[in-house]
Amino acid sequence: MRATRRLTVAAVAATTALTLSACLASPDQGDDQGAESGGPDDPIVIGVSLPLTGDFAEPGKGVQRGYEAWAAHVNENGGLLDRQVELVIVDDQSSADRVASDYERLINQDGVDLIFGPFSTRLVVPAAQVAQDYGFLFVEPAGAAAEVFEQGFDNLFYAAPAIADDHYNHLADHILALPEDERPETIAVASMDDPFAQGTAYGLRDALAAEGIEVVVDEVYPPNTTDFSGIAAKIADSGADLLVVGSQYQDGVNLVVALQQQGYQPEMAAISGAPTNAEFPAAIGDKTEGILAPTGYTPDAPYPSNEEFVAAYSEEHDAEPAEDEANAWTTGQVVAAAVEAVGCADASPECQQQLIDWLHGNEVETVVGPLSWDAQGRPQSAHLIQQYVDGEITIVLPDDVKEADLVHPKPEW
Amino acid sequence: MPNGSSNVRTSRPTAVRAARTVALLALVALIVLFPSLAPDPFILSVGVVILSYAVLATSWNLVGGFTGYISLGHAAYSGLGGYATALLILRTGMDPWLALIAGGLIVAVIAVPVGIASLRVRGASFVIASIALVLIVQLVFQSWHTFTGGSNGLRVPRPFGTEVLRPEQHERFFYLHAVLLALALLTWWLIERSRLGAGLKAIREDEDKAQALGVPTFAYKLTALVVSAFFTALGGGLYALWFGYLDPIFQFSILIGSYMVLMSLLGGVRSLFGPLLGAVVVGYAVEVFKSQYGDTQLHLVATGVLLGLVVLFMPDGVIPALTSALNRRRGAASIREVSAEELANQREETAR
Amino acid sequence: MTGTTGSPTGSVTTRDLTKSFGGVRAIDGASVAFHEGEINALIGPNGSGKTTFFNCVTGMIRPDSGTVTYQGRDVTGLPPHRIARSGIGRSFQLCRIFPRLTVLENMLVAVQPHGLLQRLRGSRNPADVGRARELLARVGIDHLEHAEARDISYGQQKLLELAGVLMGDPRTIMLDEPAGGVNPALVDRIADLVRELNAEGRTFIIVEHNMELVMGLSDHVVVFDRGRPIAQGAPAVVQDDPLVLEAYLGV
Amino acid sequence: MTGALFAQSLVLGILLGGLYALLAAGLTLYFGVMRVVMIAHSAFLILAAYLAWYFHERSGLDPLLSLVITVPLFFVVGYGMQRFLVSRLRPISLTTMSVLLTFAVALTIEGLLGFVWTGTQRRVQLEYSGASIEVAGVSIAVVKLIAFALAAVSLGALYLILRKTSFGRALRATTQHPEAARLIGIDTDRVAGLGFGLGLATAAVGGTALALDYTIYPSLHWHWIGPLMAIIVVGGLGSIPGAAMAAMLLGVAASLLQVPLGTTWAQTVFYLALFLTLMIRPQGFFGGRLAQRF
Repeated sequence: MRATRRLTVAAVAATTALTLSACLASPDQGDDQGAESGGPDDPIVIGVSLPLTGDFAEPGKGVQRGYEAWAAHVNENGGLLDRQVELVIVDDQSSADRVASDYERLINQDGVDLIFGPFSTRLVVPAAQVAQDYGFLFVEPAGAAAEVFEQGFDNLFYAAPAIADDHYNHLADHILALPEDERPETIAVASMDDPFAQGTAYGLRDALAAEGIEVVVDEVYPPNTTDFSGIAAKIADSGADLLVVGSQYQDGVNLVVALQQQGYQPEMAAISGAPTNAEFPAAIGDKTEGILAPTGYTPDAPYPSNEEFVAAYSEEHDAEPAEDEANAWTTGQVVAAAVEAVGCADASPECQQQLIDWLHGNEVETVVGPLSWDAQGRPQSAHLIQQYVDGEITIVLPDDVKEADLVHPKPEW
Repeated sequence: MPNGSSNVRTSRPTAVRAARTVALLALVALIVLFPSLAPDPFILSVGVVILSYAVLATSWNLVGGFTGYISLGHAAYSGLGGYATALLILRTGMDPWLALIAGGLIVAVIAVPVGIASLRVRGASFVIASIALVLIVQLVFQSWHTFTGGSNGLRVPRPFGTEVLRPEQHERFFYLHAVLLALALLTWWLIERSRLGAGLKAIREDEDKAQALGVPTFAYKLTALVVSAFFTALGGGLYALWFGYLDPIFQFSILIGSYMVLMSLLGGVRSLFGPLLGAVVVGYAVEVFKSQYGDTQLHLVATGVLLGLVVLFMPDGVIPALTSALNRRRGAASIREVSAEELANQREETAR
Repeated sequence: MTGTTGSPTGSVTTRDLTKSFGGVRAIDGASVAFHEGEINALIGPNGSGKTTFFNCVTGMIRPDSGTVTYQGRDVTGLPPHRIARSGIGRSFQLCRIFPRLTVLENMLVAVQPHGLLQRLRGSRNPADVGRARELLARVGIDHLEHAEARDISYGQQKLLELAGVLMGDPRTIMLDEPAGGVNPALVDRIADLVRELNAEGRTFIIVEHNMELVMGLSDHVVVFDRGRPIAQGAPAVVQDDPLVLEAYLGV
Repeated sequence: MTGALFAQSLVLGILLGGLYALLAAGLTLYFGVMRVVMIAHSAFLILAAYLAWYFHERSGLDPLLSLVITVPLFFVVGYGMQRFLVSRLRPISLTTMSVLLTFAVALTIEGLLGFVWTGTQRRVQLEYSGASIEVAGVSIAVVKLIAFALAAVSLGALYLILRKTSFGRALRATTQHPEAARLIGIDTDRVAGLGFGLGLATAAVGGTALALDYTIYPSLHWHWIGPLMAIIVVGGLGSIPGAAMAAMLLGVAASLLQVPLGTTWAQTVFYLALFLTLMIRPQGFFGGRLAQRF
């Protein structure tokens, strides 16, 4: 008898829950803004899932600021196709399961007209899969690792100058062009176990190793590592001339502090990720002098739309935009360019396919310069190389846009 | 002293049996009809996720519910199941469905040494080992790039061709998960009725006593763990085929393991349908919570508080708590929680 | 009913059995022989190591040294279920039953035959259930079959534990304080049951504090003090042993 | 591996081992007095680190001074947690249910930390963060030295409390044989509560030490609980000297193995040691007999 009652309770509860889940189907926003009803007065709804909590929350929020600034800017300037844009941003909790479910929901239930990509390579692939299955254009601000472009997605575009492996191209060229006696002979590499961080660091490592420079330390650490003293000890012990670090943010700070604790002084330090963050100098106690970093963006870049962006962003946030914000803005620009060119912005496969096709064949002016893509969505430009010179992060490479000369060897930290 | 005779039950009348059959049929009908009732593919995908939770929780309960050994690291088995399936398909070109089953078997074999290490001693070591297992496989799968794809993740090829559109995929996987759930439930039911099951339940109640009665406790616990790992791995593998992407940090997460525990405990570890109910409740709550308090960490707080409350006040689960409430209302003898003090008092009374 | 010599096959026999806990010797080189086919009693003051001795014999605790033999077979250090399967059933000091299983389910736990297929068979097959009901009827709690064990009274739980032990059909039954905490009427009933079962050929080894019961029931008494036997023999003989008096009265 | 690198790694291992030892001692205390596996231990550790960081942010004073607040606070919280939460669990399933309960507490703490201070990684920035002293070619970071000293002093104090005070004797008696302890008149419930408080106080000290040299974020506790669990099993559940020795041993082993194997693989040494211990000697390598039954 008890078993029966349990079963009954289970059945009743299951029914209730399923009925309730049907209620999930009619959320406040979305049911009257479906793609079908996309009349000329309705806003263009753009769905985004971002890691606002969890491990990727920090950069995720940067991307959010960028998207929101872009949307506000577009709306102030007459909107897109004379329609206002409206962002629906949901939190994926830095989880792959959630990010896929989020786009599923944005597309099917919230009836968004367009989608923008999430942050982090690790979340881009599952999200891109959903987008592709529903035929959506997928422009993303953060999936830079080479692997992202090897998955056969034809709807994917990376809204930044270059994929991770190419970030250091200018620096590699510069080092290889140095006179024999100034050229570093040994490299120590340490990278977070993350496709993006590894992509940047290994791009430089491989380029130099191919020319006979010896890799003496090659360390990988898990994303949540907090104790860097062991890695630092190894690097310090090797006494490598060139330090190459692939970091996200905090791990880069920690590694630099640990290296300082060990008294290691490289001739050249190239650190991707951390140094371009505005809080970096404060975090390592101003021992930044001479640190090199690739960046896809600088507020000082001379591109026409960039001034607009910096002005709009600074006005709202009292700070200059960083790379995450810029990439988000770029994503907006890229999609907007396609929408304006094709003249449609709705969820129909025809419209989305037109947008995709247009981007495959055209170049877009953005805050990071003109962008174009190959068939897999790889952008075809290169990153700038910055260096801390007199306490300011300054473009030093390539020569045609540099603001100062590259300082070599690096002053002690 | 409770009056034992009020608890006497006569054999089940046919009316009760009929009611039971009807309830079961209703449940089956509900699951069969759900895809056509779901208003859009998103709801259907939520349905797949909830059924996947149900499979995992029911599988977890094969060891947790029978033996009372709580594993917080069952995500290790589901994750390994996912990876085993994916790697077999990618590296050997095996048929996806064959790979799924082979993956389950491989994980079952892996569970043997884990069980040998952690089941010889009582509770605490098992829990610790279960947490350690999930942490170590996460490290290994993250680091072993050449084999597992490491932090780049692993795309799992689709078992159905590209002509099967995404909503159609959701529907097929919904039914596949339902079949797997039915198999897991059937296994639970069969074990429950067997001598093995009698021995396992005895282990949960009092392991020393069970052993003194001749129950080979270690072998039984190991059997339960291996069967549980097998079904958990199938659940993980099937989910991987549907989801299409594996990443060590998401697959081998303690949080997933703790959801399995929470769902089972909430629904009731000693009942067949408890974990299923728990999965529905938790799965639904997760969605609602996310839409209400999306961008805060409050979902962790909610999970934590809920788990704490269940452990403190309803360690037998919601179904047993509700049934006993029903029983009380109907005037039948209550199912009491006997605390140590009560038992002692009761004994003193008896002694007098 | 003789004093010092055990029957040749011997029931449970220990030689130099020793077990210490963190320096304290709970059992100290105990050599004891219990008599096959008789009701043996194991008595001694609190803390004299009786329960530890029980646990060592039944495999719950592994002895540090010494041997336990049962019917001539060395069973030292075997896991408890193997010892149970070799024919020794036991009860526990504070009465241990499976609280959230029904009375009938409690009984069926003890049916654990060899072979995987046997174990996968339904536990509620008519033969097992029939035997369980028979035994429940014998101890007098068959009317409680469907009650959860935690809902029946302590005395009924004691009877259930005994019936559960019998379900395994052991040749030798070790009872740890069968009369502890139960009312006098029930003590008599348990004593009668023990006598009947003994008459059917089962050997008993009983730890008990109720001297009246011990002296009235047992054929052979072993007295423990500080982890070793200090006297063995017929109840009447043991009763007058000066060592025993000293141990109990502390004179 | 060069000699200098070996020496450097050895020193780093010992410094880390000291912190592990202190934290493992806390875990051992809970297990000893209550047979409770306290999953939330490392969550409290991170909470203490956050409090130290917040204290430093707001007051500008040295984070070490936050100990004056956190240690008594954690002691009281630990006592309360035992008396009002853990003691409510049914004795029969105490060990497993306590795992779930403390797991729930850990999740709650993690969620609240994220809610209050967001997921942003935090780091205390001190004048002496990058400073180090050099002894025989080995550079030792000042902050690590302070953390180690803090751990060593606390462990020493713990040892004295357990060995020299009547409370310590009561606690050891409760650990070894609760029933016997009750019989000789020890209020084991109170002792268990105080034991819990003491255990949580080690988390307060550890957390402050942690804040000196590490970046902290809410989910960091998962990073600590695994190695700590391994340590207490290898050391033998319930044995403080065992836990301390295992902590030192595994800390040094992980540090040395990092040189040839890299960070990730070196981390697995904890779990391999755990599984080996359970296979070969489930009662632990340095432990008492508590482990046999649990």
